[in-house]
Formats: sequence, structure tokens, C-alpha cells
Amino acid sequence: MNFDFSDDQKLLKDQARKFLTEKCTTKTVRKVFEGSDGYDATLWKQIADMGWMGTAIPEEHGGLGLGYLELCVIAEELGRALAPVPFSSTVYLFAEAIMIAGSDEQKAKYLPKIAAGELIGCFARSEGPGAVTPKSTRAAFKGGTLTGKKLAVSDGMDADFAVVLARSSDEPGERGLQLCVVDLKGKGVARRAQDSIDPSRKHAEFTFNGAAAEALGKPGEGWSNTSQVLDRAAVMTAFEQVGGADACLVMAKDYAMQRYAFGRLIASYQAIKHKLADMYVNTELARSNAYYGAWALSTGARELPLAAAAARVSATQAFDYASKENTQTHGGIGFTWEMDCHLFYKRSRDLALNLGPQRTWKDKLVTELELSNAA
Amino acid sequence: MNFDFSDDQKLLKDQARKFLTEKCTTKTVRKVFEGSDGYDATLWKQIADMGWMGTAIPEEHGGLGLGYLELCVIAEELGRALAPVPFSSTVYLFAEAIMIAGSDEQKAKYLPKIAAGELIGCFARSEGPGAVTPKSTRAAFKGGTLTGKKLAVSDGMDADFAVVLARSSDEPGERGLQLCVVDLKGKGVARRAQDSIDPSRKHAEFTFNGAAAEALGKPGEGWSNTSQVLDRAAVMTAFEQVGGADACLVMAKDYAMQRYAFGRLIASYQAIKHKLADMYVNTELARSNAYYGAWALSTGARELPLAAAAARVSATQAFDYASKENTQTHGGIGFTWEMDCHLFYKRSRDLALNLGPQRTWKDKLVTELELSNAA
Amino acid sequence: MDFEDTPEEAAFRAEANKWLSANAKLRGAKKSADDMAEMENGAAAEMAASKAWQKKKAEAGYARITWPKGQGGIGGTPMQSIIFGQEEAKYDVASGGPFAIGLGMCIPTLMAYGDEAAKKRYVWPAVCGDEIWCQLFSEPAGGSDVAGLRTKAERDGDEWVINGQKIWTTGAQFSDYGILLTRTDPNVPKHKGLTMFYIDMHDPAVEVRPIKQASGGSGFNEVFFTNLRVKDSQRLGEVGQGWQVALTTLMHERLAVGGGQGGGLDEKALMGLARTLELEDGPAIKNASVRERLADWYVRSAGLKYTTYRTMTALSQGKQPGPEASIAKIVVAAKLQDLAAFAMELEGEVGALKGDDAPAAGAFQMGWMSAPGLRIAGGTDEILRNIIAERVLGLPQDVRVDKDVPFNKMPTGR
Amino acid sequence: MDFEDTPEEAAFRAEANKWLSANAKLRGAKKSADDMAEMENGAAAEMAASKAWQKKKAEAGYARITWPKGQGGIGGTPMQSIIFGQEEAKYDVASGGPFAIGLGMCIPTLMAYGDEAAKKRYVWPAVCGDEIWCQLFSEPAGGSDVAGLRTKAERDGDEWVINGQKIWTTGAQFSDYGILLTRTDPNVPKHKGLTMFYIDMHDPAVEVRPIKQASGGSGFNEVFFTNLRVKDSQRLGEVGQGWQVALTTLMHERLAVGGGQGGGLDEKALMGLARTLELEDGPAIKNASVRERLADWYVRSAGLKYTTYRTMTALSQGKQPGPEASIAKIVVAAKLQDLAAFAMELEGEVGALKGDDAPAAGAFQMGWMSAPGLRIAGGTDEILRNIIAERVLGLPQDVRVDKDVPFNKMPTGR
Repeated sequence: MNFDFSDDQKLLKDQARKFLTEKCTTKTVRKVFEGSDGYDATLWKQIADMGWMGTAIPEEHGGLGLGYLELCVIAEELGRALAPVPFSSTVYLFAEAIMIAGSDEQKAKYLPKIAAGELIGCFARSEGPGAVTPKSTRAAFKGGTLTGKKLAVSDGMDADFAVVLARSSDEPGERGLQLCVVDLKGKGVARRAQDSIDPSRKHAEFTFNGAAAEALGKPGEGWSNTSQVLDRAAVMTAFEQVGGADACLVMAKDYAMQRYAFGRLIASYQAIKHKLADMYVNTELARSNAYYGAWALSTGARELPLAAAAARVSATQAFDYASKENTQTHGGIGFTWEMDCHLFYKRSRDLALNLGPQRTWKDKLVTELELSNAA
Repeated sequence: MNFDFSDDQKLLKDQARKFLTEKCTTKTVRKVFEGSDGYDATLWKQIADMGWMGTAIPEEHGGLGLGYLELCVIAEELGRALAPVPFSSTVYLFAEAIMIAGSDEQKAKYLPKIAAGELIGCFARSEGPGAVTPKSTRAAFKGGTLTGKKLAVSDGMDADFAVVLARSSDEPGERGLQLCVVDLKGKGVARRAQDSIDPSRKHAEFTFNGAAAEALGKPGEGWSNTSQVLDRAAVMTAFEQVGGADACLVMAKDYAMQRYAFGRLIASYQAIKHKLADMYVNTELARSNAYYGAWALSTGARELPLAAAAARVSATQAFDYASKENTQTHGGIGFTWEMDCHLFYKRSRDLALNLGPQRTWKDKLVTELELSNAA
Repeated sequence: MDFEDTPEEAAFRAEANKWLSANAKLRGAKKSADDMAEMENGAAAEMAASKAWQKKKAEAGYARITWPKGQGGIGGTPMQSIIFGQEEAKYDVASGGPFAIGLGMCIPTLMAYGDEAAKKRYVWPAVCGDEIWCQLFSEPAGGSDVAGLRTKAERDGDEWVINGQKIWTTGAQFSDYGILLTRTDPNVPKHKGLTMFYIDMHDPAVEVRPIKQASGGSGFNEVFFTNLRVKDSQRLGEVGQGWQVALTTLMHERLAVGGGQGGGLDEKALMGLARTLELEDGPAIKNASVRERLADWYVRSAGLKYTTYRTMTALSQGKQPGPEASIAKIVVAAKLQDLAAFAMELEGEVGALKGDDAPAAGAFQMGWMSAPGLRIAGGTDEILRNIIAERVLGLPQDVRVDKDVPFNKMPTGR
Repeated sequence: MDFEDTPEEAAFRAEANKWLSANAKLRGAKKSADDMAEMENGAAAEMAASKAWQKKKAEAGYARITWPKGQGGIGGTPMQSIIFGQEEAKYDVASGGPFAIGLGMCIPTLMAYGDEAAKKRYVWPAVCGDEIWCQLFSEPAGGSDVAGLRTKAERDGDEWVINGQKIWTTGAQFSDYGILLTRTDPNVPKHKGLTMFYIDMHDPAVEVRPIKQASGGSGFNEVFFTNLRVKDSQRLGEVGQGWQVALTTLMHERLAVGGGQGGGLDEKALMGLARTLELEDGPAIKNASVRERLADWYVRSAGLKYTTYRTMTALSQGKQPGPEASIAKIVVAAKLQDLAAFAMELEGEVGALKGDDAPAAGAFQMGWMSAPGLRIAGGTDEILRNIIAERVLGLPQDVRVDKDVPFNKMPTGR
């Protein structure tokens, strides 16, 4: 039994935490949160210099060729620090889409640039409110051009390229779907910044009007390719969420241990103690589910879809609770703009919605349970 | 604005409480709970002498001709006392079914006996686990005879007559349903006692094999008649549930105010204080919803289906929480057979399932909201 | 059991309506273009409109119905106040919001503890809207624990010199006066060393700074006092009796805060959203999980509504409503947070947007961002549960280690 | 990260399996008719089988793997204990349940505080299953507050005379010995006046009465002492040091209780039920609200399962697992109560039945009836949250008013 990260992986994590504690304070986060920049370019450059974007990219494509476990420990620290960089869009989504569905040519074209920090990518699925389904996907990819709209694309204003889920044939349902890659600086692409609840993760609306696009993966496989990308991204995002939840627990605890009310530390009141105990319980369960997701991801286990869904649901719930109750523990001061509580509260919701809501993942989880019970 | 019971109604309530405090202690309840009798015949007789069964039955049919508000205040006290009598089966269900769907002849035949406490009735719907739907209703009422099975009928072993939901024609769905009345002492009726979680409310399985039955209401109206009966019963049961929840709150509070742990009354710990505060909040909300249900019931308002569903859902949640957390407040001793906590815990669940589960009522509630918004 | 007025109530309602229709227009279904333009004249114009409407009401005795004639009232009943409020809500009139704290809390305190000269000077200008008051109690060191305050008042002849800071002061930026709770003796237990004053908010020794909230808004302020000098005649109550005076004020606060919050973002709004969205398995409104939550939240809203009716009935019968009103905010705040988050999940990835980019013009996002504040302002969830436990159910207070300790000997972590 | 044994662990697993297959049969999918008949011989036969199997294990060093050779162990690691347990579970062997408390808590206490003669006399008979021990701490006056106990031990020459009552004593009805915490000095603060003894449960001065639980079962007992005389040599630890001794015992209890409870009634069982039921809108398994709950409960079960794996990994690496194990019972008990209630609602009116009359042979009803006990036994939800807050997160204890007060001056309400 060795259900833990290796010493090397732990060392990497410690280094990442140390680096981010120094270089990515909440002051760094606020510069993006309160400003118009989509990300912190200095931080992005530093991260690139350390090779983080290439952690799971094979060496032949310019990556470090380490693996997903290494990427997971970095993800946890990025989540803890609320790092304002397009890491998840570029690494968990865009790069994984290329690795899953890309041709050798495409891998050679995109992956080295990602690993070098020279390419920001994103992934575009939603076209409106409600569920993303084969039916809701109307953007049309035909004859090497893309036409249609995509909304709420994370890091969309800063991305160089987008992977887009689109309809490439008249086949019904998911059989008509295919992924494609679009150069966002090309003709026929209009982008508009959209206001988001967490402005440290900016979003964009894309309007494609006959934009040049290249196929990524086969026709009819767009939906299943997307599912695979989302499974992988869900595991890594779960680590970001666990990192965020853990940060909230630490903040709440630290505050409760120095704030007095009625002559006592507020940490001595059961209402606070039990709230923090619940935060701890949720976060530990989420961490354990995330570990299992990491194992499944790193070994390519066929349990990945179930493990990813469980990690996603558990981590979303943990971060949601921890960020809410961290604010509550702080009382009035916790609801001011100057305190950092709301940065976590807003990030928790952004991460909960990006990649699709809990409902969708829960339904998927149960579908996987049904399949595994039937097997 | 007069959203309260009248002084006369409050007086009736006080009298009922006083009577039940004296005559229906938990010792009385335990006699039925732990014994084989289906109800306490002495208590039933005393209640009959006071005319409670006839509270809402018109004077022309031997009742007191008071009204539903009066019946609601009695229901709250019966619920608080966990009265082990077939009151709800006979009065809320059987009598109401006769009043809603019965012919003048049928009213004259059954209502005076009910009012006099000489007839115990019940209402039989379920034929198996899962939802009761037109589709799940297979018992066949044809040519004056009934054939089929009904399960989990409250007070079924002691009832003289049953109203039964059955299929009377080959019309599909609810159009094929009709209510009928069966003399349970007649031929072709077999009954078997079923074990229940709350043995102070005993349940029975009925097997009808060509039993003589008379139609109650028109063919095709069985489902809508049942809905009407359930709406009325839901309001009165909500009062029983509020009474039960209130009793749990009082028990929990009294215990917390005399039990010491670590040198302090347990009532001084926030974990207990906040638990009791939540019980109070839930119970007050439930009471207010029940009042609205009572108003709708007593005035025959068209809001009754919505009001009944809201009263039902709210009261079920309040009693569920109060009975669970009353046990928890008592700690180990609360989980012993000798303490009364479990009597409330079990009754709360019995009331939650009888008349159908929350899920069904919630769905109905939203359907009513949709209709009222559309109107 | 009915929802009808008593004959007296009906008569009062008719009278109120007569006056309202003579002095205001019924609220139309939609604002006209003119009205919209008017509103955009901004805060100053709004405030002027509020003051004008307040004066009209005060002169007619509708501004504070339960107060005596000539002081903005008619010596009426609490039920008459409610009836007037119900009718007023049907008319297109300016908000009475700016006066709520002054008239709901500060002036009653002044009426209870001020001298005749002060009452004569301040009551009418406040009730007629000419002067606005705020309440200066909370401090950074003590949110829930109001009596833990540190703002110092030191005697200097016939004056007091005040230094310190208040926080969460609603309306300080447009207030003319305020009632201010200070510490005058740090050597006695904390509740015993307090003294109450009223002060001029325009004094240059008073500095008001708005607080930016996590939701982006700025409803509250910090207020700083640097050698603010007030006359001893501005003292309310005896020296060292400030806590008793404050309790009078706070008792009025509980009645003033209460329910009704949540910005109208309830299950009806969610139902509206659910009707427009498609989920994986069809229309959101048909989804069992959505329907279950709609029902859960509806029974809580409806339960609160009918609890208010019960309270109004008690008032109508001349009874004093109890602290049951505390339940409203606990229920509403938690529901708002959950409901808004759930709505955003229904919206999907697009739910992470806000403002006009989000569905329903970002109403659910706004509700979700303001909910944490609602769970805290006017008493945290935890404090309110304590209040219900102690004042409604009669359970003991939390163990108090601060009752008999001199204030300056109390642990504070600083 | 993997789920594989280290080479050493794999070797031990193989060895354990070799021994097990030589001494027991693999557990079949179904019990044979013969086995069933055997089981119906009842409790006495079951106990005999348990004792026989325990002896075999003790002789082979598998009864208490971490204990020294010759005392039922092999001086092994905690991980080896777990591995043996995993392998043993695959075989059709009698339960080790009757020995869990004695070997998990009582004997370790005796080993720490008993004299050589006592160790020599009691350890082997306990480990080989000949003698069963129980733990006599809890009293009616103090469930969560163990140190508030009142059972009195008074010195009489070389003996002590004990009077009082214990409660919630698991296994008292078949125990041969027990460790007993008593109050020897009521004039000092409560933690300081306690003394620990071990006693003979067959002494006629000891009376055991089973407690009927709300679920109908009787797993616990009350134990009464009427002038029970014990020798001073049966004292464990110094006079007045009983609390320190008890802490040793309780530390072992936390490790022994932990997770795994809930009777296997989990989301898999619910899923099985949901596959068989029709709701208003079709099969229950397709209902969005059912699916949502299945997922909610699954992630909690899975989270616990993988938390256990993390703990085992720590053990495997020779680390001491922390009090994180406390989370299991909080999670499992609440889940059981909610899940069982939800299942009953799916069953509809028929869910109010129990036993064979209910679907799934009443499994959900039984779970629902036992859940309140699980939320209390071995530490209430509230006490466990306190433990997590204090021991894991390092938050302060609740305000203690009982620390320095003589026991007989403490308020008790009696």
C-alpha cells in the first residue's frame, strides 16, 4: 500500500508552495482581480521558466516528461495561491486536448510552445446558459472554417489558440461533433471580454465567422474527446480546489485563534469549532478522492471517469463550504473588499462552474457506477 | 388580519391538551406500542364521548358540525400525545372520503357511526413499494366485487370498513380508477398484520378475493377523489406533526436544562443551543404553513392543494429534524427503549410515509406553483 | 381565521388610502421614460425626493404613526403602521430608507434619555426628514461583542474628548447627527464603563470613510474621531450607564431589521430561470432535483410569510410580538446563498459571468455575492441562534469570562 | 502512488495466507445448509467457535501481531495487522468481536500499569480467548463527560469497597474481567480523585443488566456494584491517577472504534433498491434527485475509503496515524441516517413497514432505527467535532468550569 505521493513529488510540492508564497501573494492576485489584465505575465514567465506547463508533456515535445502526479501537486499549490495565470486553460484543457486527439504533427506544433510558456490555450464549449449537450452545440466546423458563438471561455481574451467543440456534420447528436483548433488571432474571429464573478479568471465571448480552423481528432469523436479532456482536467482542478479549501481552513483557523469576542477567543466557541471541524472533514474527504483521481489519471486506469467525477464533486463541495464559512468565521471584516475571503469565495464558484456544474458530474458519476456494477 | 385560532378554538385546544396529558401519557402509548392491540380502546371510547370524531361532520349526520379549524387544534394535541388511536385513518381519511365522494345514502350510513365512535375506517392505496400511481393501482373493482391486494394500510387490522382505490374499467391511467367501500368483515377479505416501524400505528395487508364492495363516487374520479382526501388529511396530519415536533423540542429543552456535562448544563453549549434554535425555527415555519393550510381547508379555498402540500412538506421536515435531534440531545440514554425519544422518532417517520412521501408532495407543490403562476 | 381587517383597521386603511391618493400616484407596472431619466439624476435627487415625501408624511401624522400628534404621528397602533406601509407600497413614492435608523433607533433613544431641550430641538427635524441620524456602536474590535468597544471619551471640564473608531455605520456619509457609545472607564468590567452621547456628524473631528464590500457595494462606513469635543449636555443617560442606554437602542434594532431581505431573489425567480433552461435530460423545470429544491425553498418562504401574518395578528390584538422575528434573517440569508449558487449551477459555465453578461442580468450572481454579508449584518447566524436559544427558549448564556473582569485586564490578543 | 504491497508486505501476506489456508476454509459465496444449521445452534456455539479460532491464532502469533512472541504476536507492524485482517476476511472463520475491547483496550492498560504477576496471569488467557474483558468507565451521570463518574471506591485495610453503577458496557454479559474506573476522592477536582482497578466480573457483588435499545437490540449493559471488595493489588496505577490510566485506555479506544460501521448499508444498497422501484416519473434510478443523492453519498464513502488508504500508507511507512480517524464515524452515522430515511421515502407507504414485510427484508428500516445509536456511541457527533477541532486543528477547549472545583462542589442538577 503506497497511497501517497513520492518524496520527490512532495519536494516538488514544497518548492512550488515556497515559490508561490513568495511570488504570488494575494497582492499579485488582486492586481489581476482588480485590473484589466487577464493574467499576471511576470508570474506566467517565472512558472514557464521552471517548466511547470510542460510537467506532463513528454520530453520529445519539449516537456519535462514527469507525469500527472507531479502536475497534481503543482495544481494544489496554484489553487492555494489563487494563481492568476491561464494555467488550467492552457495545460489541463488545451494541452490535454492536443495530447488526446492531436495528430503527431499537431503535437509537434503546439506542445513545445506550451511547454515553453509561449502559447496560451483555451477550450470553448458553452454557447448559452444551461447544460452543454450535443444538442446545445451549434457552432459549425465545415470545410476548414468555423462559424458560431462560444461563451464564458476562461482566459479567452489572452489565449492564442482555442480548442472548440463544434458540429462538423449533419449526423445527429454526438455523432455530428468534432473538435477543432482555431488561431484566435486569425481572420473571422471576434472576441469580447465578459464580466465574471472572479475577475482573476477572465472570460470571453468568441464569435467565429468563417474563421480558419483545423480538425482535432476524428469526426464524430468530438464529444468523447471532450469527455476525456474534462475527466483529466477535473482531477487536476480538484487539486486546485483542495488547495483553495485548505487555504480557507487555515485562514479561518488563524483568524479564530486571534479574534476575541466576549473576552474569549472565538475559536473557543463550539459554533466556530464545529464549523472548522466540518471544513476539515470535507477537505480531507476531498483530498482522498482527489488522490484516487490522481492515481487513476497517472496510471491510465479505466476507473478514471468515475474517479474524476468523484474527485470533482467532492472537491467542489469542500471548497464551496470552506470558502463560505471562512467568510462567516471572519464576521463583518470578512465581507470587506480588503480582506481576502471573497477572493476564495469567488474562485471557488468559478472553479465549480468551469468544466460544468456539479449536477452534470453527479449524473456522470452515477452512470459510471451503473456501468461498473453491471460489469 | 386575524391569522390565528379563535378564543373558542384555543379553549378547545387547551381542553384537549389537558385531557390527553392526563389520559394519554406515554405509558398509554407504550401499551399499544409494545403490545398486540392495534389501538387503545379506552382512550378511543373517551374521545368518542367528547365527540372528537364528529368535529367536522355536519350535525345532520350526527357530528358536532364545528369545522376543520377545530379538528386541526385537536390534531395538534393528538400528535403531541402520540395518541394510539385510529383517529387519522377514520376521521381524516375515511370520513373525508365519504364526505367528498359519498352519496347522501352513504353519508347517512357511515358518518353518524363515525361521529359516535362506532366505526373505525381506513384508506387503502399502496400495492407495493414505490410510488402510488394510476399505473401501480391494479386492484380490480368490477360488478360490485373487489379483487386484489393492498399493503401497509394504517389501522387496517382494526378497521370495520375500508375505502379502497381500485381500477373499475379498462380506461387507461386515472380514467379507469374509482373508489369503493368494503366491509372488512365480509367474505372474500383476508387481512394480515404487518410489522411496522411505529407499532403504535399498526399496519395491515389486505387480500380481496371477490369481496363485496360498493362504489364511492363516480368511475374515473377515483384518482381525483383520492387527491382531495389526501389534501385534507395532509393539513390535519401537519398539525399532528407540528404537535409532535413541539413535544420533541420541549423534551430536548427540559433534558438539556437538567443534564450536566463537564460541570455545565448541556443547554449552555452552543452545539446544543443552536440545535434547539434550529428545531424551533423549523417548527415555527411548519406551524405557520399548517395555519395557512387550515385556513385553506376551512374556507374551501382554491389554494388548498398548494397550501396542503406546503403544510405537509414543512411539517414533515420539522418533525423529522426535531425527533432526530431530540434523541441526539439526550445522548446514550435517549437511545434506550425506556426513554420516550424513540417513540417520537418512529412516529415521525410513520407520519412522513403515510399519505405518501415528501418527494410526491414536493412535486405536487411545484405543479401547483406552476399552475398558479400560469394563471 | 381570516385575512380581513377589523372594522377599525379597514377604516384606517381607507383613510390612509384617501390621503395617499391625494398626495401620490399609484405605482405603475413600468416606470415611464421620464421617471427613468429622473432616477438617473442620481443620489442627490433621490435624497431630496425622500426628504420631501417624509415631510409630507410627518405633517399628516403618517411618518411615525405610533408617535404623538405633532411629532410625526397620530398616537396610533403598530398595526396601523403596518397598514399604512402596505398601502404606501402601492404608490410611487420616494424611499424612507435614509430615516429608518434615525427614527427606528436613535430618536427613540433620545426620547428616552435626552432632556426636554434636546427633544424639542431634534425630534421634529428628524421625523420630518430635515436631519438624518446614524448609530455609532460597532467597532473593529467588537462586532458581535458590541460592549467590547474601545472608543475613548475623557472628561475635560464641561466637555468630553473622544478618540477612536467605529465601523459598519450605515448612512454615516449622509448623516447630520449620530448617537455614539464610548468607553469612559476602562477600569471596571466592560458593560459598566460605557457612556452614550449624541454628536454632530459635520464636526471636522469626525471623518467618514466608506467601506468597500466584497459584493462591490459600499453601504457601510468607518467613522474616525480625532479629539472630537462634545458637551456634557450631549450625554444620554448617566456616566457609566451607556450599556443600558444602548440596550434601548438595540431592542428597537431587532424590530427594525427582521425579515423581508434577500432582494426578492426567491424560488419564484428560480422557477422563472428553470423555465428557460435546458438540462441534459430536458427542461430544467421538469428536473426532479430542481423541483425538490423549489419546494424546499418555497415552504421556507411561505413559512416566513405566514409567520409574519401571525406576528401581525398579535399586533392587531394589541399583543407584543416576541423575538421570534429573529428567525427571518437566519432563514432568508442561508436560502439566498444556497438558491443563488444552485441557480448559477443551472446556468452552467455561463453562470460564472456576472452583470449583463449573465442570464437574468446577473441577478443570481449578485444575490450570491451579497449573501455572505446578509449572513453577518445585523447579527451573524451564530449570534441569532444564540438569541433564539436564550431569549425564546430560555437556555443559559454562553459561559461569560468577561463579566467581572476590568475591561483593561481582559484578554484581547492585541 | 500505487496500491501494491512492498516486497516485505507481500511476503508477509503470502505467509499469512499459507497459514490461513492450512487452518480455515475460504469463505464461500453462500453458506451451505450445514453451516446455517450450525449457526442456529446460537450464541453459545458461536462463542465457542470464536474462542477456538482465537486460540489457534494466538498460538501462531496472529492474534495480536504487534505484541511480542509468546503473547499472541510476532512483534510485527500495524501494517502487518491490517494485512492479516484483509486476508482473514476472505476465510470462513469465527468472529474476533468478543475479544476486541479486552485486547484493544483493557489488556494494553494492564500491560502498562499492572505488576508482573498480573501480566503473567492475565495476558495469555485474554489473548488466547479463554478470558474475556470489558471496560467499565461510562456512567449515567456522565456519558460524554467520563471523568464526571460517581462510582465510589473506599479503602478498607488492604481492600477497597466499591459501590455504584456503570452503563453502556459492551460485552459485560459474557466478560470474565473488567477494568473499572472509580472515584476515590470526591474532595478534589474531578480528574484528580479517580483510581483504576481490574475486577472479577463473576463476583456476586457485580450485577449485569442488559439495556434494551431503541432499535430493539441489546448490545450494551448496565453494571451495578454493591459492596464489591477488591484487593489493593488489583489497582492499576497510583491512587488518584485513574484519569491518566484511563487516557491510555481511551487512546486505544479511538483506534479501535473508527470507521467501517453502518452495517454496509450504503449507496450501493440504495442503488440496488432504486433499480427495482418505479416512481411517478419512471424508474427511481433515472430520477435526478435520486441520482444526485447517490453521488453525494458515494463521494463520502469513497472519500472515507481512500482516507483509510492514506492512513494505511502512513502505517506502512512506519508513521503514527493522527486522530483523523475520528472523521469516519461522523460521516458514516449521519449518512446512514439520511440514506436510510431517503430509501424509506422511495419505498413509499410500504417503507413504514419493517422486517420481512418491508422491501429488502427491512434493511433500510433497521439502518434507520440504529443510526441514532451510531451517532452517539463511542463519542457523539458533537464530542467528535470537538475532538477534531481540539486535537487535529489545535483550537482551544470549551470553557471548563469544572477543572479546579472539588468534585463534590460541582453543580450537577441532582
